Amino acid sequence: MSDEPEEKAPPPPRDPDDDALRLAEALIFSSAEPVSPRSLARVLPDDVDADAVLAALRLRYAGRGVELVDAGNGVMFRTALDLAPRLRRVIEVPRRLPRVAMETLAIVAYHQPVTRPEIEHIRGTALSQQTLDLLLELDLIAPKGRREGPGRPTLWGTTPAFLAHFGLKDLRELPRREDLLLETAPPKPSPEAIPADLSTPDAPNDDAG
Amino acid sequence: MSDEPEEKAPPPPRDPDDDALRLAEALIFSSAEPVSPRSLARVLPDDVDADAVLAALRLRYAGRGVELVDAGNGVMFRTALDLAPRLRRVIEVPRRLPRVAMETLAIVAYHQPVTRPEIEHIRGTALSQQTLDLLLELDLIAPKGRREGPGRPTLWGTTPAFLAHFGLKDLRELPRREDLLLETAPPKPSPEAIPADLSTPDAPNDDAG
Amino acid sequence: METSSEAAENLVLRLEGFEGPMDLLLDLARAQKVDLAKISILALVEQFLAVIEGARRVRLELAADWLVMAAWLTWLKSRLLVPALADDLEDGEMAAEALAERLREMNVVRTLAAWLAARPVLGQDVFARGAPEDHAEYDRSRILLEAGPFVRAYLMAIRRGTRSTHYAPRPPTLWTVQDALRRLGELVGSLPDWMTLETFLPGHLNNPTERRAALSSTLIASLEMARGGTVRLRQEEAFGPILLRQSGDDADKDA
Repeated sequence: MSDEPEEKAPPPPRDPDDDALRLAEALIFSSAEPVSPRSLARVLPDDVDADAVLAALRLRYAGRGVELVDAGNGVMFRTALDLAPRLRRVIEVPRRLPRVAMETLAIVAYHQPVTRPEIEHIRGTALSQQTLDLLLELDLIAPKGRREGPGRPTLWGTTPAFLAHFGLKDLRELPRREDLLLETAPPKPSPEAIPADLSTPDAPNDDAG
Repeated sequence: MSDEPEEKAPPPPRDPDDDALRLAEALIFSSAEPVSPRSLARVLPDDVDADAVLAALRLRYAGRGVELVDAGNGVMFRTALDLAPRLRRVIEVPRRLPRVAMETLAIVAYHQPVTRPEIEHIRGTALSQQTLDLLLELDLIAPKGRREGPGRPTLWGTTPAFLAHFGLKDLRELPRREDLLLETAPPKPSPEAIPADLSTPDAPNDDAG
Repeated sequence: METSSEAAENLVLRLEGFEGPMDLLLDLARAQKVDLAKISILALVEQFLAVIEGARRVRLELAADWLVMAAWLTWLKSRLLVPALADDLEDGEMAAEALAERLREMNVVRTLAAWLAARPVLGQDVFARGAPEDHAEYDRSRILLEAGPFVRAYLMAIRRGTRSTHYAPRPPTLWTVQDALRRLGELVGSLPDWMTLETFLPGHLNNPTERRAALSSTLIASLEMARGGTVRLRQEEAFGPILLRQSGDDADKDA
């Protein structure tokens, strides 16, 4: 294995050599967060194609204890899924997100940008401070400006960390709402979509405020 | 790959197989602390020797972008030494001078050579050694001999580095005092006489650190 | 349905894994397996209340939510079962439909939540680098010097300097009685004859105000000394010059 990059003339994109692989490996391995193609390209020699390097690296790590996966707008190394039960024996694992938090997250994911009253309306119950704190602390949701209108409520959306957390490349990888609606076998002819405002003015449970 | 340790009779230590290597790789990768052979042994099947696994893993990563190195009484992954400089990204975060230092520097620039008591007199307050040290350390001011007289106080002046900061060739390129202090006559500066952009004597010191 | 005994720690009621009014309602509505608009709201409410009664350990805010839901259901029931007016019936149907929609939406949300939870979750099922290395090097050595702040700083320093002298207590330029007493004491012995008060004023007074103040101080001082017998005073006529001399042996007393 040569440590030195070839310092010659050739300008056509090279096949990733070992040096490029080592560099990419080192950069991605040393980061706990996804590494964007841009950061990768910055450390690679100009004539090396970052995608080719990633493909080669992915192959090299396939089936290993640590694998290269897509996450958000980049790639990261993660331990292989099948090792989880044994790793959990020694790695301290935080508790899974409570159901309330998961549901809130799901609502934000589908309806973003969304206000707190809207979240509460959909779940039919108040959003607890605890849940909000938890999601914020884990950097799964973040404020995304304010809605123009009375009170200018804060809008919430998911973060890049949300994608990495669930191993998603993109929000479009989420199942389509329409498919889920069909799946749940509506009790009545299904409306096109749930209106944003299901106002039932007299309903005493309009506790969204 | 079997998740369960073999619960049979034959206890002679096996050679580390790929499963053990994967597990060790994943554990060391995901651990925040160096992993000792003992803690590795806790997740390995009983008949697998942790030291042998580590030796095999070290070999597997030799010459790669990431290497297994000793740390404390365990091992950890670390970027290969030859790659670290190439991954290094220097991020410049220039500091602003604290307000006091800026004022002192300005006085030295306009009144040099000047003694410390004179600076204090002009600023109307005492000058801390800390401020003087900071300017000296940054090579913005330097001693320029001593004034002949009682106590022979040190005279201070600006340095070439000071000029370089402002991209000046010469002290004469500094804005003229007369252009700053339009009413050079005695005290009572009338704010109207100062160009709008300079006349904020009481404004919050936005140039402070 | 059962309440989990381990719920004590976080006071979450677990009904076969469900929590909260919408979940519960969803579950109940499902159990009915019919269109919500057509199901017996009464039966739904009764099941609902039974669940609440059965739940010994309900988090307070959860119970409050449920109460609200129960109230709504009761209202729904009343509208559907006792339609006094056609409008009311319509209201009731609309409310039932709105409820059905919310339940559907909730079901979507729960399905997505389950879908997310089933994915390999970072930090739970798969793990990232535990000891990341930071290759960034922060260079804070450089100093940001800008002409604007530099010039502003100078002006500010100069202003503050002049302002502080402006506010400094002024040196007392007024000739005090103490001063006059001292001066008279020094001079009186050396003067042989009557002298006007003005003679005893200090020489450096050029401002009329200061001069008048010094004169009155000297007058007071001279009166004080006359009372003590050190000097004698004399004035020939009203508003005339006041004369002063050391008290001597000759006893012309016409002060």
